[in-house]
Amino acid sequence: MRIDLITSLFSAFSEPWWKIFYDFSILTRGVDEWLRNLMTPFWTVVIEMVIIGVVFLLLYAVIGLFLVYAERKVCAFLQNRLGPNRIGPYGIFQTIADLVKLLFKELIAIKNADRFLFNLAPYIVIIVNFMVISALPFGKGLHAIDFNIGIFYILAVSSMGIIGVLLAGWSSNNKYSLIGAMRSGAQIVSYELSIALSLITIVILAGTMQLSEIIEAQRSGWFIFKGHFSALIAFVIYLIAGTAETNRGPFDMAEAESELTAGYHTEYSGIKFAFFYLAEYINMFVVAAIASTMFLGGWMPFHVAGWEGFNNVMDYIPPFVWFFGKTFMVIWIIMLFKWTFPRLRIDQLLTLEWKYLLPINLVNVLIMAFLVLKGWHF
Amino acid sequence: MSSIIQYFREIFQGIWSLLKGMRVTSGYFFSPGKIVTQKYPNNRKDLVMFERFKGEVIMPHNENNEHKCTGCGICEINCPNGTIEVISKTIVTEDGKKKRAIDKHIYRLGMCTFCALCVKTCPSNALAFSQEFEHAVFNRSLLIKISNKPGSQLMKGIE
Amino acid sequence: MEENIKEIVVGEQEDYVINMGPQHPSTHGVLRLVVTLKGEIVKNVEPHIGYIHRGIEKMCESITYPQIIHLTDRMDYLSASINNESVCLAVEKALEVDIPDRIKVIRTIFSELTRIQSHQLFWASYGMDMGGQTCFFYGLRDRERILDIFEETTGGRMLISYNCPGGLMYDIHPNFQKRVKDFIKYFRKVLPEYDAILTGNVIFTSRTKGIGHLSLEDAISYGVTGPSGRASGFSCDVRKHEPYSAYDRVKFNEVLYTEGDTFHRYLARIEEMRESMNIIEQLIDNIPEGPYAVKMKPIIKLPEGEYFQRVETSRGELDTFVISDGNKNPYRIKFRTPCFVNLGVLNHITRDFKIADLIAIAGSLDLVIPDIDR
Amino acid sequence: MDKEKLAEIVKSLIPGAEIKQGKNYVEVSVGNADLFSAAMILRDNPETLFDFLISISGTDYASDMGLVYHLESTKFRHMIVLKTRTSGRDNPVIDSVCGLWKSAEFLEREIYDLLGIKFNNHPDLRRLFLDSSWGFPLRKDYVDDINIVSK
Repeated sequence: MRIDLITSLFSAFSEPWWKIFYDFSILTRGVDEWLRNLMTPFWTVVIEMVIIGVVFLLLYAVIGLFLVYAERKVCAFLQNRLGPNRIGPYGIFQTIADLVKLLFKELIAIKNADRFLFNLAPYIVIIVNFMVISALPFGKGLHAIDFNIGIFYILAVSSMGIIGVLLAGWSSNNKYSLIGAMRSGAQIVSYELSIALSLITIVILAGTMQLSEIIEAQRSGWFIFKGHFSALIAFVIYLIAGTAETNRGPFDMAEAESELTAGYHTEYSGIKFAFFYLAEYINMFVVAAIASTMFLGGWMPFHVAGWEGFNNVMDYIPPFVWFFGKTFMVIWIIMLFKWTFPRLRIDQLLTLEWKYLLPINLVNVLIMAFLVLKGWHF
Repeated sequence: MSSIIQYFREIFQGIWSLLKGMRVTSGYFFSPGKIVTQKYPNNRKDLVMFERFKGEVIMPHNENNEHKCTGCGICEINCPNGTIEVISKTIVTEDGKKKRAIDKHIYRLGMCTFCALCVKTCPSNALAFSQEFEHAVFNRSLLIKISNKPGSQLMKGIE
Repeated sequence: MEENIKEIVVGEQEDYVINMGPQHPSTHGVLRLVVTLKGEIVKNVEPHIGYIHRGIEKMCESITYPQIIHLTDRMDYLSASINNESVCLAVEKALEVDIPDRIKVIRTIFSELTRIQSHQLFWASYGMDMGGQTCFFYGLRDRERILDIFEETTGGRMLISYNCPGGLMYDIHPNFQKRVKDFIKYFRKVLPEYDAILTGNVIFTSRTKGIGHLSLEDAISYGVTGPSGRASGFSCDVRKHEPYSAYDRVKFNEVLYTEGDTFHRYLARIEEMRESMNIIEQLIDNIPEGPYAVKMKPIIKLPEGEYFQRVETSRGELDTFVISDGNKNPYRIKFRTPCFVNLGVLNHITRDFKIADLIAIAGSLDLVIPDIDR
Repeated sequence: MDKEKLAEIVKSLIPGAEIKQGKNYVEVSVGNADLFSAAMILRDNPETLFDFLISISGTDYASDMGLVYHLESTKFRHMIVLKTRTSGRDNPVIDSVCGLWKSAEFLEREIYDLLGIKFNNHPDLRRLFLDSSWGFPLRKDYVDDINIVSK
């Protein structure tokens, strides 16, 4: 009976196993068919959801831990240091050790804090994070949900994370936290505009909001090349606004270590602090992932029109490698921002948004619309 | 019009200045040879301190377990913090004379500020600085050290 | 502490009072600033100090002059060598000892090296205050080279206690000149990087230019000396006006600006590093031969009277005022420390700026807390 | 300006003062009642113009308290030492010079804290380093069995 099950699973695949690296939908479709043959559609859906949930939990933890490690190593190399080097070869288990430490730490109950909101805040941040990464296309067919309004959904959901930050700042009953949370609120409200507008520039070019179709539209060339300087400007603005959106330096107003000690998460300890910490890094990953999806072709290999041999070679690299490669490229740039620049002041932050980014962005959207109307893009 | 030019010039100058900073930091990122960190406890074996390094005050002894301290107490007087305490005793030399010698030369490392006045003012150069710098101990009483080794004697020819 | 606490509670109901410090990342030590805010606007800053008051002046009254030296190290630990020199000069002035040129030149070189490493640390920590954390590591990386030079000659890294009444504790190490020259060659190459990362950075300039303005009149009236005062155009460099040691034989410019804002206080320090390197370059190749210390009596007793010695530390003017009654220890010794006086101006120049500017302004005054508390 | 000339000018400006040529600087001693007026004259007179108060040092002499003001003129670059003595040491009071030099605010607070000299017209005379449970440590008769250990 059991052997039958496994052979039936394998027989569900119509193509060689290594093909799944290039098109993941072969695997998902196969598993889906296999499950549907075994049980009712309801249970199929339940089991598939559980599998996806577990996979995302794992992915979340792995990406978070890896990014923390990467950030430490990157900043260490920028600063002529070695970075973590004690636990495991090249210190690769350092973040795991830190996680264990944070798990064992005491969760300090703040005396005059609003207990319910105080405990709720980290979960809101984490849940919002999960909702966002579920919509990301990691590779061809490696996609949990492919909304037809994918970008719209991501924008809408990702800005909900600020509720967690505001709650954390408010409920901690700490003056530094409150200032940090208020700053963060002002920051996200204004930078959400820039992110949306710079992505709309690309949506105009792609003609769709569905992430898979946006990537498919970049088969003949990435949007950053196809959309002339207009796409380039949108990319730069997106990078700036995205860095601001994730509360990372030079826009880490909400934390502002040298001013507000730790800002909104001053009073958090142990695993609750780790949630905020992880969420910050996943946010960075999300921002970078969207940047690579919208501007750099997502999982689409680097193609040059007319160079058939070159394009074929590029096709041999699996799509998820392309996706993660591009994403970590963007993450590296964001890290470089953080470790090079001094922090802005809160009013300069808003000036930068309302006086520079927003007007340029609006004009840019018009230019892009004009380019698309005239058909001048590649 | 000029204000518009000014607006764009500001933007480009700003971006240029940011790129200059990023060039420096990314330059260091791609040159791993410039890393200055020392892996401290791992490089203990080949870690050489400078010869004048002020680790702690010691009393050098020669191979016959002899030191140069006459017990005059000048180091004790010169120490600003009361780090050094000289306890002397009277001994009878071979030719029957009574003579002062140290019983204990107590050095309280926890109080020492490494001003080097004791080493500098010692008339018989009995004290010196060692290169030892790993002073951390679990018990404060371990920081009270006795500089002269047990059974040691005054070196011949030093009064 | 009772009365202090009462003071804080008093105030308007809608005032938002926060305590910055004693443990705060950017007060650089145990300085507590009671900041009254309106939104993010600073309405009043009241420094509360004394957390590490050690009573150095009281301690000095019971110890001899050579022993005082190592206590002065611990006032402004970043200009330890210059603090030492101040007491030594006061004692030598009182005893009317002639100091050979060799000692003077070496003292000057050490003072200037101390000044450079102090400004390097300023640059490092100021970058960190502004949020650019990489500055901290670059600054400390370069400072380490000077500390190595110190360590080779004196055996100490930060609190070197190198001067003593009548000269120096030891002669310079044979490698000293070569190492100093190597360092200057290296540092001239690295200093433009400092400018690329911080000085020219558009975020940094927009955060510091026009912030915390201190006018010339206020600078003089508040007695703000050192680079902070010179940024306002207050010509207060003791090295120029009352040269001590070998400063009368070297050519250097007093770094003066007229703007008096945070950016120029920062810039004055960067420029002073260049001037210090010029001074060292003039002296390092012609250190005269001679003894490294004058023979002094074993017990130094100052004749009865009052002695006043001004020196320029890396933060401003340090004055040692000794009242002697003819004994081996001073009857009263008073250190006019630069940071203590500079702190007095903080409330004046931070008012009506934002809380982030408070960090920028307080950082630009380059306060060292042990120097305030003594 | 050399020291003799400065001494003459000061002599003519403050007739009641006792003027002495110190080793490096001119030393002017005034009575404690005249201190503020003497300081104001020294600061405002166009020939002296001592606009920079370098430091104020207080000393406990066994019978009374001494205060020494070191002044410099940023225009002429000459220095002067202004001295005064309080009457008695039980409750010494002296006029504050905060109105003339703003740096005096902190310097006088320090002296009040460590020596117990009170300053009239000081805007904010509170203890600076220590809290009210302490005595005045820089006085010679200060006893502290816990923190001061003598051999």
